[in-house]
Amino acid sequence: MAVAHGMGHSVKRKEDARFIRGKGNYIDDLKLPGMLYLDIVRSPYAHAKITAIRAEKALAIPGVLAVITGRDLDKYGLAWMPTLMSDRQMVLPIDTVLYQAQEVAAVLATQRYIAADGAAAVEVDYEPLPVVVDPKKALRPDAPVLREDREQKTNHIWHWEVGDRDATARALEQADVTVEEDLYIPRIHVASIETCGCVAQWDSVDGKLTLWMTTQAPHAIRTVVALVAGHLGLAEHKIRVVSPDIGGGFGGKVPVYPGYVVAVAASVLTGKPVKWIEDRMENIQADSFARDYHITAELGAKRDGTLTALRFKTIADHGAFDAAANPSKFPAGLFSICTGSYDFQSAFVEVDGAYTNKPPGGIAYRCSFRVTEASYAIERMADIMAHELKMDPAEFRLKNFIRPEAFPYKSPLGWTYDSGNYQGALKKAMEMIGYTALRREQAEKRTRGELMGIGISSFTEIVGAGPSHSFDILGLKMFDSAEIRVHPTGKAVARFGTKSQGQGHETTYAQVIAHELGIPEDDIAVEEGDTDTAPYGLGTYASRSTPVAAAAGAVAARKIRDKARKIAAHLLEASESDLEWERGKFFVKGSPQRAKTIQEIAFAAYTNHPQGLEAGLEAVAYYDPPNLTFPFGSYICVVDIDKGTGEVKIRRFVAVDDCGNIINPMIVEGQVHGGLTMGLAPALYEEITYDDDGNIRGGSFMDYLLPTSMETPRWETANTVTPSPHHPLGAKGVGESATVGAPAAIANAVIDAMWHLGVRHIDIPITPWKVWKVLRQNGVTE
Amino acid sequence: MIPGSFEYFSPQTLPEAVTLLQRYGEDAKVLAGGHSLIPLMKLRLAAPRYLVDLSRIDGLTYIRESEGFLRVGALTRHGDIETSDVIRSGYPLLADAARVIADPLVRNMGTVGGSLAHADPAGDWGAALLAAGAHVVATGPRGGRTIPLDEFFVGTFTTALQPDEILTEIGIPQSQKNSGGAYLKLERKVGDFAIAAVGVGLLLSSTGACEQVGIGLCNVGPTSLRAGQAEQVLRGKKPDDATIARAAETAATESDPADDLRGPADYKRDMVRVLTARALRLAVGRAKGGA
Amino acid sequence: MKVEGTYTLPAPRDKVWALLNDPGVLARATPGVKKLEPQGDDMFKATIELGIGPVKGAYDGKVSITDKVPPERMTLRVEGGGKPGTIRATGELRLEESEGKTVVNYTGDAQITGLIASVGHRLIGGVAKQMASEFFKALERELQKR
Amino acid sequence: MGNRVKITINGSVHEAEVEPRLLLVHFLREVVGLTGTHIGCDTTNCGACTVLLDGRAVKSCTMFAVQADGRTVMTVEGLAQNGQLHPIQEGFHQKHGLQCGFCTPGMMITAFALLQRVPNPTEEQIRWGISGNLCRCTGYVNIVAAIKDAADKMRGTPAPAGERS
Repeated sequence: MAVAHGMGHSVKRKEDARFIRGKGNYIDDLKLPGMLYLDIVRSPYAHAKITAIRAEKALAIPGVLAVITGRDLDKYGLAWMPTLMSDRQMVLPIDTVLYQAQEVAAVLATQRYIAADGAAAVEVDYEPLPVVVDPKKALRPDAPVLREDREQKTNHIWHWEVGDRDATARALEQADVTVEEDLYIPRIHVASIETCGCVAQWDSVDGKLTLWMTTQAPHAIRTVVALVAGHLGLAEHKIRVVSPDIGGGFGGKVPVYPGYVVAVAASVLTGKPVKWIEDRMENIQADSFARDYHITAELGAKRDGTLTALRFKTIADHGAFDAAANPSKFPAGLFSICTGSYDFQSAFVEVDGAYTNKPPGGIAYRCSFRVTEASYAIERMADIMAHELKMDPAEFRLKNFIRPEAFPYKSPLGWTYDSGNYQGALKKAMEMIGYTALRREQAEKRTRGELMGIGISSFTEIVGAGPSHSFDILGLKMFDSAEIRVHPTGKAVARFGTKSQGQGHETTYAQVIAHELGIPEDDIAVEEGDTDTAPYGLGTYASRSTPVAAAAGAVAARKIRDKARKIAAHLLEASESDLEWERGKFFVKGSPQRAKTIQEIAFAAYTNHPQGLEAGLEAVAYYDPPNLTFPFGSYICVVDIDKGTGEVKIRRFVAVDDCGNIINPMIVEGQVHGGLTMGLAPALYEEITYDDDGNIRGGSFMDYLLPTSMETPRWETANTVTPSPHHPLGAKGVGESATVGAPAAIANAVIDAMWHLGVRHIDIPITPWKVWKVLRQNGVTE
Repeated sequence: MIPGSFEYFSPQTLPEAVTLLQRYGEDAKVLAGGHSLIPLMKLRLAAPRYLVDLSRIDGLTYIRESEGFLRVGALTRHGDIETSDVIRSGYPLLADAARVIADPLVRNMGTVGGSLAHADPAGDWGAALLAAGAHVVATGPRGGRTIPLDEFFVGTFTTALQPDEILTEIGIPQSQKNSGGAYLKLERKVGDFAIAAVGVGLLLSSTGACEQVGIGLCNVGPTSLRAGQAEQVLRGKKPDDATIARAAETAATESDPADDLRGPADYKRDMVRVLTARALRLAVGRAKGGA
Repeated sequence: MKVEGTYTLPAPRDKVWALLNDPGVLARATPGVKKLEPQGDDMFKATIELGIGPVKGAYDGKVSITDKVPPERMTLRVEGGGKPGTIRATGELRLEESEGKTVVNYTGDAQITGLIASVGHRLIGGVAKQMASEFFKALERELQKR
Repeated sequence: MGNRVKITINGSVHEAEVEPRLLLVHFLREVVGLTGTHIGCDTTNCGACTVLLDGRAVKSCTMFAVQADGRTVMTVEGLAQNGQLHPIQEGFHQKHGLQCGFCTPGMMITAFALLQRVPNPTEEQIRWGISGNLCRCTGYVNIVAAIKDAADKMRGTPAPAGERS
């Protein structure tokens, strides 16, 4: 018989059943009668005037129906679209391209292969324009202005600062020891194994648009479509967005890409369903990037090792349009979490955004809007300071951590951390890895000239976007929602405003409801992603599903419990206040045999409900969190370096995470494993660079290096549990912690191996040749 | 990514295949495993009008020793070489190389002949087989001819094969007692082309001197390279540390790498030095009966 | 992308200079050039068919010679575009005579865009060197013909 | 310019007229309707499109359907027999060897081929065996555990309960 496990159990995933049979429903699996295919012509130039687009040869191919250009879209007011950052972005250009691989025209055809032939046959004439790929050069007064469409004739997008500038300057001047370093966090790409795509179906009879698309935020997309295309008669009740199974998101499936818009336009134009699926190169080269932050970081400390001041100055490269998928009210997202796990007296952060001839975006890559940038910077700097002070990096951290009794802790940059026990996590990690013995081994190896390093990262995250005082998307508050309907036989359907991309919501949400109502997980169907059926929500990213939607699920379940109590009182002929709840049933205080199970109560809700009470047993909750949650952890990495080749080999990696109360330990562990691998990736492998002409380097999986099973170490994980005081379940969210925490642990380990040689910093990704170069510079060779 | 259109032929015999190549000349391409050509076609960088698939021709898949040579049929897949007992027991250089080509799935489909004929400077077989002193057999309208591998690679993607010739066999001098070899590849991750790779094949004399030695370099020039001067440093000498170091330095000067994402040219040149020294030490150890 | 190198041609400088200024020779020696049509002073319209193994492409382009200082140096510009990408290259050739031979020092800067630049960058450096060497070998053959 | 192909897929013969350039993966997905095999990278790097061709695990996006003419293909849909999950499928479910599920079919097919050849693989052999399949979600540790679990079950010696390798 099915049992209700609830929180804290490693319930096996319900969604696996279809995935392991090859029966998932991903976007490219959808095939509709009469469906047309879209393929996109892209720019070989990073900056150029389009002087002609000649479609004749493409249109001569049998099966090619149309070649759509920016001028065509402009007739309908669709050549541009708004971004979430109060900027606008070209859907298709009218006369100028601003980055390589930018969409230039779209070919509509009866078949996928014919559409590709059509795209190859479209001829475009360009007149190359000067290219700017370096944001520092872009901000110089003599740089060519890239965005001629804007009133402000500059490549400077915005300036943002937080903290006390003067106090921080004073504190740095007065510090006994200061350290300063330039840290570049390069462009990377989420590269989920499934690329992006959609099928748009316009029903001209009903005037209804159905849009199946790989989106992490279907409801927000529906509203965006209504706002952007309202003038064409698309009203929100006539738009249905369906997010099918998603093959990984990590932030890359939050934005609206031009392909989606063109597909919708093409479907409305032809009255037929239109499919657009990116190939991998289009995905990496044109979809939203992550990171690209140039940080100058300074820390000040007392001689005894006490940190006093932090100052970060950053240039953020946003590419051609500021299309960051950042729903906070702050242009640099949550970057001001950069004081991390440490108790600073003063801190000051400023960020300037710049336009360059690179693809637009600025998404998360499995983190909450710039939290990885912040965490990497503070954890790298903490190590540099510790080494500068000749202190052990662990001892240094333990000395400077915010004390457990200081929570809720108000940071100098304005956040209120909900809860934490940083000492506990670091000590556990040190114990697991055998820190003291490793330091001894390292000292011995050094005498033999061998290079071994130990790196620590004790990060603090900020997730669960978010409280409406700090977050919105086009004015929409960042609540999330759950609707639970308990059927007469005691089975339930629960719908959420979020959308899983592999996180296992069908299982974990069912556990939350099982925990609250005692209905077995197997008896609860969880649905997400269909805007016609699910309550309005803002989607899944920024580790917000547990902090926000699972909270909504708990609140909705509790509403149901409140009603169930009334029904139980009626059935048991007792007063409500005499009833006690034990998971799955109400019983009369002192007479446990006088009980009604939730299933009996559900049946009564439809067959025998008390007078004056509505029939049915269902509830909806919209949860606007009072605060963000602050998961944390301590990671320790051990590396060995090949002096001859510069290769870095990760020998061990221990991760201790604290995400508050845990819904499903198996899934939490899986999330941490995946996150660690996506932290390893930018630390050692992944990067997208551009040459001076704006050519993309690293624009396919041949050069954009996702780690394989051979590069990925055997992760060792553990948890401490410090519940969130404000979350209904005490949970915090964990999907991104490891991505945030891991890069600094790895970088710190590599530098730790070479600090004694005079090496202070190497920018990630730490490739063999970069290591070889600094070893050479410091006289080490094989 | 969708390739352009082409006409497909699947001949059952070698003469049939050669006739097709004669008929279509430069417009035809041979399809062996397809793992070099098909990606280029999907990118539409290559658009051959005719594809001649060799996979249905019998008798081009084998690994056998005869008349002083190890003979490998051109359609033998990388994975078959990787798991072959003959190779594992007698040809460590080839066993090493087979293990590091691309990834296991590619090795199940890609063929040694296809890889050589593609002549990618990053192809592992080029460097390994140069080191092994191999030759290839090309079959054309006038029958077969033997081409020493030293004369085979003409340039990037360009070989001494005529448009109507098919590479059908690779021959490698049979392994002897006291012969050894090694192939070391430095790569950014599994599946990537080499930053640099070095193959070494050698035969030690009864006195322990290098009687025969071959050194092949991968992805450090426009083609697979043979480090002839480095071989000269070793020939007739005992491979002691100093000689190995000198040979490794010489090999580095013989390489001709270009800067790319894998690193700048000076790094790659130094990697040739480091890998050559390591491969030589490993090969010497093996020749002396070590692991 | 920068390319540089040195090539020694077995002829005096004046002779090499004359060779480099002969459109017929340029057309025959430049890898891939099928046709050079004069378009005025030292300007040519070029039809290029370049095949690096299976990667074959047809390009339309312009070739021009500028900054001539006879017989010491000249700048060769090539611009062309086709499906796989576009190239704009500038090469400075400096000629020095030494013992009856001419040492040509060349430094080039090529701006390559498109598919070739993004997926083929690992090969471009090597191919450029190879093409430079083919060019000089072809010049050498032209010298022998004279 | 169609070519006729006859391919045995998961035990059933499929015949069709195809363009020579039709990739095997598109044949499986679009012509036969077996959408369990996915496309992830287009450049022979990710292995999401892995199928068995005459028993060997190969990348079906780097192969034309005409090359498979007369041959036997097995896809993820062919793993379960008579409604009974294959131990590999069980292993992935039990050990949480999948998250978004997109790389999973290719990963399981590769595992299937690996276990045919190496019935009792070490962790290193498993990692080596799946190194042509990229997973972005799991970090591979649980995939390795899943394959180990399947290997144990297939050899009839189940691993002790709770063991995570």
